[in-house]
Amino acid sequence: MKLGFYPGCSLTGSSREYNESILAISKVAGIELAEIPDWNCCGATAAHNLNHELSVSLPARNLALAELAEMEELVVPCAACFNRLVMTQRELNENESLLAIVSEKLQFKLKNNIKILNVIQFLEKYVLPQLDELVKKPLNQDVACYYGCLLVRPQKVMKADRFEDPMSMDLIMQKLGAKAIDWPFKTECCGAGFSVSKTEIVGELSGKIVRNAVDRGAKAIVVACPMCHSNLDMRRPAIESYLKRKVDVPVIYITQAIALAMGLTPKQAGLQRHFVPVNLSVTQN
Amino acid sequence: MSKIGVFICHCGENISATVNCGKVAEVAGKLEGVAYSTDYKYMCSDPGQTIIKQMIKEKGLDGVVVAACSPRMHEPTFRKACSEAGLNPYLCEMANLREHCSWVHDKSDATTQKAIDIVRTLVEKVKHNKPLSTIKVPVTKKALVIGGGIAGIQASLDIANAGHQVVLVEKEPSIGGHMSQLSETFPTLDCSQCILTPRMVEVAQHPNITLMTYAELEKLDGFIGNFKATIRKKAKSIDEKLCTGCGLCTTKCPTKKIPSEFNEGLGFRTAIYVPFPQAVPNKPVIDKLNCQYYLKGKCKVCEKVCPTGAIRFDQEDELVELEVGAVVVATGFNIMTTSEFPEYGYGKYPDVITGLQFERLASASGPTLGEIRRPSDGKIPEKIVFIACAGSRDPAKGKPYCSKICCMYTAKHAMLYQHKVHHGESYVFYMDIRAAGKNYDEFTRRAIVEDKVNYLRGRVSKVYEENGKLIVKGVDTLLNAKPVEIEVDMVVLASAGVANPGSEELAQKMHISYDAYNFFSEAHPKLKPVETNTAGIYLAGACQAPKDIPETVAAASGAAAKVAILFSQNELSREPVVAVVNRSAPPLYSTCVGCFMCATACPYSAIGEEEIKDRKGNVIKKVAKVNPGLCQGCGTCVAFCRSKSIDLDGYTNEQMYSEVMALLNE
Amino acid sequence: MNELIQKAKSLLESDTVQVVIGYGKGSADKTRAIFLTKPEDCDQLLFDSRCVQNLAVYLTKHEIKHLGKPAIVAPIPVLRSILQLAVENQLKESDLVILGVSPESKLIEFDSFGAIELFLNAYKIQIDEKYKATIDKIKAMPVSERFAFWIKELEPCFKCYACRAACPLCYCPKCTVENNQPQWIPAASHLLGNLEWHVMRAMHLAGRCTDCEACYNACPMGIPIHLLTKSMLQDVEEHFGPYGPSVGKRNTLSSFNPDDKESFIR
Amino acid sequence: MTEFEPKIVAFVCNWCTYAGADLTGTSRIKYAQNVKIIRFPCTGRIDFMLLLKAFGEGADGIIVSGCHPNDCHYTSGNFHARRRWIMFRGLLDLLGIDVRRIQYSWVSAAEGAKWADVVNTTVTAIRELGPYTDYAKVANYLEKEANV
Repeated sequence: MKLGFYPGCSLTGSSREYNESILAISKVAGIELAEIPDWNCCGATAAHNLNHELSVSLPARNLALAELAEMEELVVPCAACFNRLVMTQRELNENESLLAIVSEKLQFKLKNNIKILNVIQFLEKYVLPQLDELVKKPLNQDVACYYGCLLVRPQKVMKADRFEDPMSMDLIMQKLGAKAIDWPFKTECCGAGFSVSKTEIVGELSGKIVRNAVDRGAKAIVVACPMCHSNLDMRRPAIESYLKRKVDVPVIYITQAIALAMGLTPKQAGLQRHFVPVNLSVTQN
Repeated sequence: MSKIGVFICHCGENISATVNCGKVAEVAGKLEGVAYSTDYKYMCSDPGQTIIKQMIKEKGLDGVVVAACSPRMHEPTFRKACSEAGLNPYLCEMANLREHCSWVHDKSDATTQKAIDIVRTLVEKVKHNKPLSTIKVPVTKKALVIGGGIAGIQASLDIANAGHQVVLVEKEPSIGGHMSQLSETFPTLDCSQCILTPRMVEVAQHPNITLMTYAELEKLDGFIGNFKATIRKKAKSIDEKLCTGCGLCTTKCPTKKIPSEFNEGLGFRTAIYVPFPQAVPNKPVIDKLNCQYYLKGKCKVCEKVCPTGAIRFDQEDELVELEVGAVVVATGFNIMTTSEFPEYGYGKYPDVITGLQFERLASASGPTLGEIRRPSDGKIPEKIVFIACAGSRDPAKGKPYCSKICCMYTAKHAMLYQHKVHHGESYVFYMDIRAAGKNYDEFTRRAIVEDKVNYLRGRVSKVYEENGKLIVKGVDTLLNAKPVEIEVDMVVLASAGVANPGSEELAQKMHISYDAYNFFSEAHPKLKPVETNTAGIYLAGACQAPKDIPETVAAASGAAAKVAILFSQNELSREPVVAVVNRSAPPLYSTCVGCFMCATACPYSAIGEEEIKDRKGNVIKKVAKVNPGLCQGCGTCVAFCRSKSIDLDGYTNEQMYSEVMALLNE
Repeated sequence: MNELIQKAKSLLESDTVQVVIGYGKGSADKTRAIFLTKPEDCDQLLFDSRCVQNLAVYLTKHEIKHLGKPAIVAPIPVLRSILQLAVENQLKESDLVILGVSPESKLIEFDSFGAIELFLNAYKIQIDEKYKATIDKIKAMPVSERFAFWIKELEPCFKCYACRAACPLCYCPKCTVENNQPQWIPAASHLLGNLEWHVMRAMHLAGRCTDCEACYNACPMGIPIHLLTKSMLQDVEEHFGPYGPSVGKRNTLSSFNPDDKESFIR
Repeated sequence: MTEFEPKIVAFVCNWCTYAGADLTGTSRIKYAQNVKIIRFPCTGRIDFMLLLKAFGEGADGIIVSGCHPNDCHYTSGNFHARRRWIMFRGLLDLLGIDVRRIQYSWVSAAEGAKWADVVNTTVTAIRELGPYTDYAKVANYLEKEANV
């Protein structure tokens, strides 16, 4: 089985461990991910705030390249990339004139029917069915699954189940032997792009998330978005200064959790790349 | 050879100004089969009608064409005139010379020619008219009312007081419905039970009302005036004649921890139970799903303690067939149990409750005897949040419609809370305050101004528990729009009003239509608000859409009035414009081949099967049969019939065919 | 083939059925419908590519019904017709025994109409490309020319009604053409009457026709009347979705969808 | 030579279009005289054969009109009619019977002006198409034979 794969910039930079862990678990599960050749920016943030046409054209080029490579399904782990690609696909399907403009730019007539999967959908479809066999070291810990915004909104497009209280990651974590705690901050805002411009806002927003997770007994926060990860992990000093206390709960990608449960080494899962150390005895015993 | 009379009306100058009426009459007089033709200034006037009547008698006319205004205007007038002169009224047709000719064309020969063409067409039609007699349908003067809430109670009492028999069917063990659960009612804050229970007792004692509780409609056949209803009386496991309602059994029943439906799960009941103290009838039923005897085969405590020996464990459901002339549907509504809103925590946190549960807390007969105490630990909540539109006006997750009653009851709840917990603080999150109604806006203003309820215009995004408190995260969108977080002890959701479960099934049983939300549809949103599309079936109350009590009662009385109007006649007269399946000589008996395409096309399910049998009773063939009581005369079946076996009286194939032929052949 | 003959024999021997409707040898190189009432005659049964007549037509014929309960040799077109007859309340499962014949000439038995439908799912009605091309060609003609084309095609019709007699779905005991109050269609054969007859026939088959071509095969003048029904099948598919007889599905024309789309109503 | 005056038959339902045409009258809106109305209870009652017969008897054009979707007095007669028209129109078109000569419309009881407009535009359109000689030739076949 061969699936298209679009890493995006984060997975080659600040969240390399996300990339590494996806590739690692895919290998164990016997799934081949084929990277889109010559992929480019997904159009997130800068483009879609400044130039609408550009913000559609950039992801459209990626979709076109995937079509050229005859990919039917495309895995997009970064939640922001996923959001851009899905929104673009929908918009081009609804807006013929925009499709014409973009096709003209790309010199390519998009069929625009690739099925785009975020990491949860990918896991549910391809990994979950074999998970019972692949779990070697169950995670016997309480974890808080944090979904953030991009995977569930806008609801009309993402069609997430229970978008105020999603459960898909919780169910996967339970399969891994962990206990997914019931907590109210699953989809609260982490502060997102304020990470750069107004770090203290991220400190407050992400701080409330981390505090609630810790207070409810979570020993790790599980995420599926590079942005969420960097805010909860890299911005820990800002969080601690807002909370006025030290918090050492680690933040891990769901793919890293799966890697550990599959018995891969912390290094294979890329755990050493985090700012908040991931204490193995905490995530696994 | 026909003897048709043609009567051309000038309508003052309305027709004669552009049409040469004399010429039309002259030409019409020469048409084949026309025995008499004339024109007159006002055909509809008394002298005009007299001419028609005289000529029918004098010339022995066997058909009449009145060329005047639209038949939609005066067809009944002229048909009546013909009838008075002894001619079957359905042998009279009108040619529309005014609306369709003289008023829409200028004076010219062509206009006169068109008038002639119209008259000729109708003359040809009349040649093929058959005498028809109005269809008389007997009326069974007994009404079935389904649902014993305030709507059903009001409708039953009104019909019964008009002197007609009523059977009131209620699926629960007692009548009373949601209104019996309410504490006080807006905008007067009078006690719901106090105004309702006298009505409930009146129902029980009314000589014209037969009450069937713990019963449901199983089947409904027939048509207006002549319905046949089958009612399933669920086994109560007691002999109602022997039971005195002493209540000993309910105090001794060992199964005591069943959540009480009447108290919305905030209190408990026993397995043999009366839903609430004021129940009508005040006799218990055994809830078979929870009774130890039915579950495990042992117990029978109630049987042992019953002083009259009224317990009947072997009782079975009973099917009762009723003949009724009209049906009032008053099955009410329900509230959305907000599993679609996990963010509000209903079902997860015991202190997040619905408005209906709050009613029970506030009710003097409720589980807390009217004290506002939170379900988790019985503490009096110091701070409370009311969330309006919990599911209403929310196309994304809930219902797009406004549930109409929530603004008012939320104001009432907040007010009751403030009256009962003087030092308490209450907040209402709302989108808009919709308080249109007599004394309604004044009421909500009173909550805000006098009772100091804090109204926050904005939505709540999340309710969660922290350190034993409920944290309500929301937004205040007014002026200094900002996110708000309130730590409270209890949250009350004004959950959307929704159709009762099973209403779709019920609608299908009765062949009435329902909307996308399973509320029953009225025949016309403005002019026929209590009628359904099926004649003889009426709607009352919240089964149609969420309604408050005054509106429900008004609708119920409206439905009752419709029933009384229907019952004021011994027979119903219907226009004989109905479809008929032909009959022919053996061996065909009918050219109908029984494909029943007509039946699938009929909008009224008026076409059924008929077995044609020989003398020995063997079935020779099955053919379609039109029920003239149900048929409304649209003729859709006629156009479907490949063998032309079904025809529509008044618009028969022969009539329509000859009209086309005549219209085009000058 | 032996299988079929054996089955037919045993059905007659056990008196499960009283007549077997099947194909037998006809004159010259043709096959014809045969009606077997004795087990020993069953050897006459044959089945090959020449057997194109739609035997389902006999199921509703008075004369055949008189013979008793039938078993019928049913290749795919016959199966489709049986299903449509069932939809139209003309057949019950207990009325007949179906000796289905697969395209590989294998005997398949069906115990219910539902089973036929399931089987036919693999054999959806498909209009041959050559017919589609012909229809498209006709549709491309200017309207006058198209009319002239059809009038010329229909001119030889002498109203023998073989098309009607061969069609399993023309089972009305009294057809509209036999109706004289009013006389919808002139009895004599002439241009107008021919045209009206064929319009009516096609309309009466709209949404019902199962594309067996029996009408065309029966026409002694070779008038391409099957093009009318084929074109209408295309229309049904275009406007109302996939077509095919289905138990429990209402006929296309006696049902509707409030959202039916058209572009010609003002 | 006088201008060609087309003969047009209108098949309308009683509850919407007939009433709408009544309103045209009460509003005194003028329209062409060429159209004559035949009243049916419902569009569902209109047999396609009657349309054919109208052409056979020399109609140059036909109007078929009833209640708007969802407004049928009988709830669904017009929905059935619409399906029938979709199929009938397709068949006529294939046969080369000029579908431009049949104008279908929804005219409600409140649309008096629309009725006048439907009539006028249809009359104009048919006038442009000219007499339906193609069909008349076929229809008159009988008479010619009788005359021989």
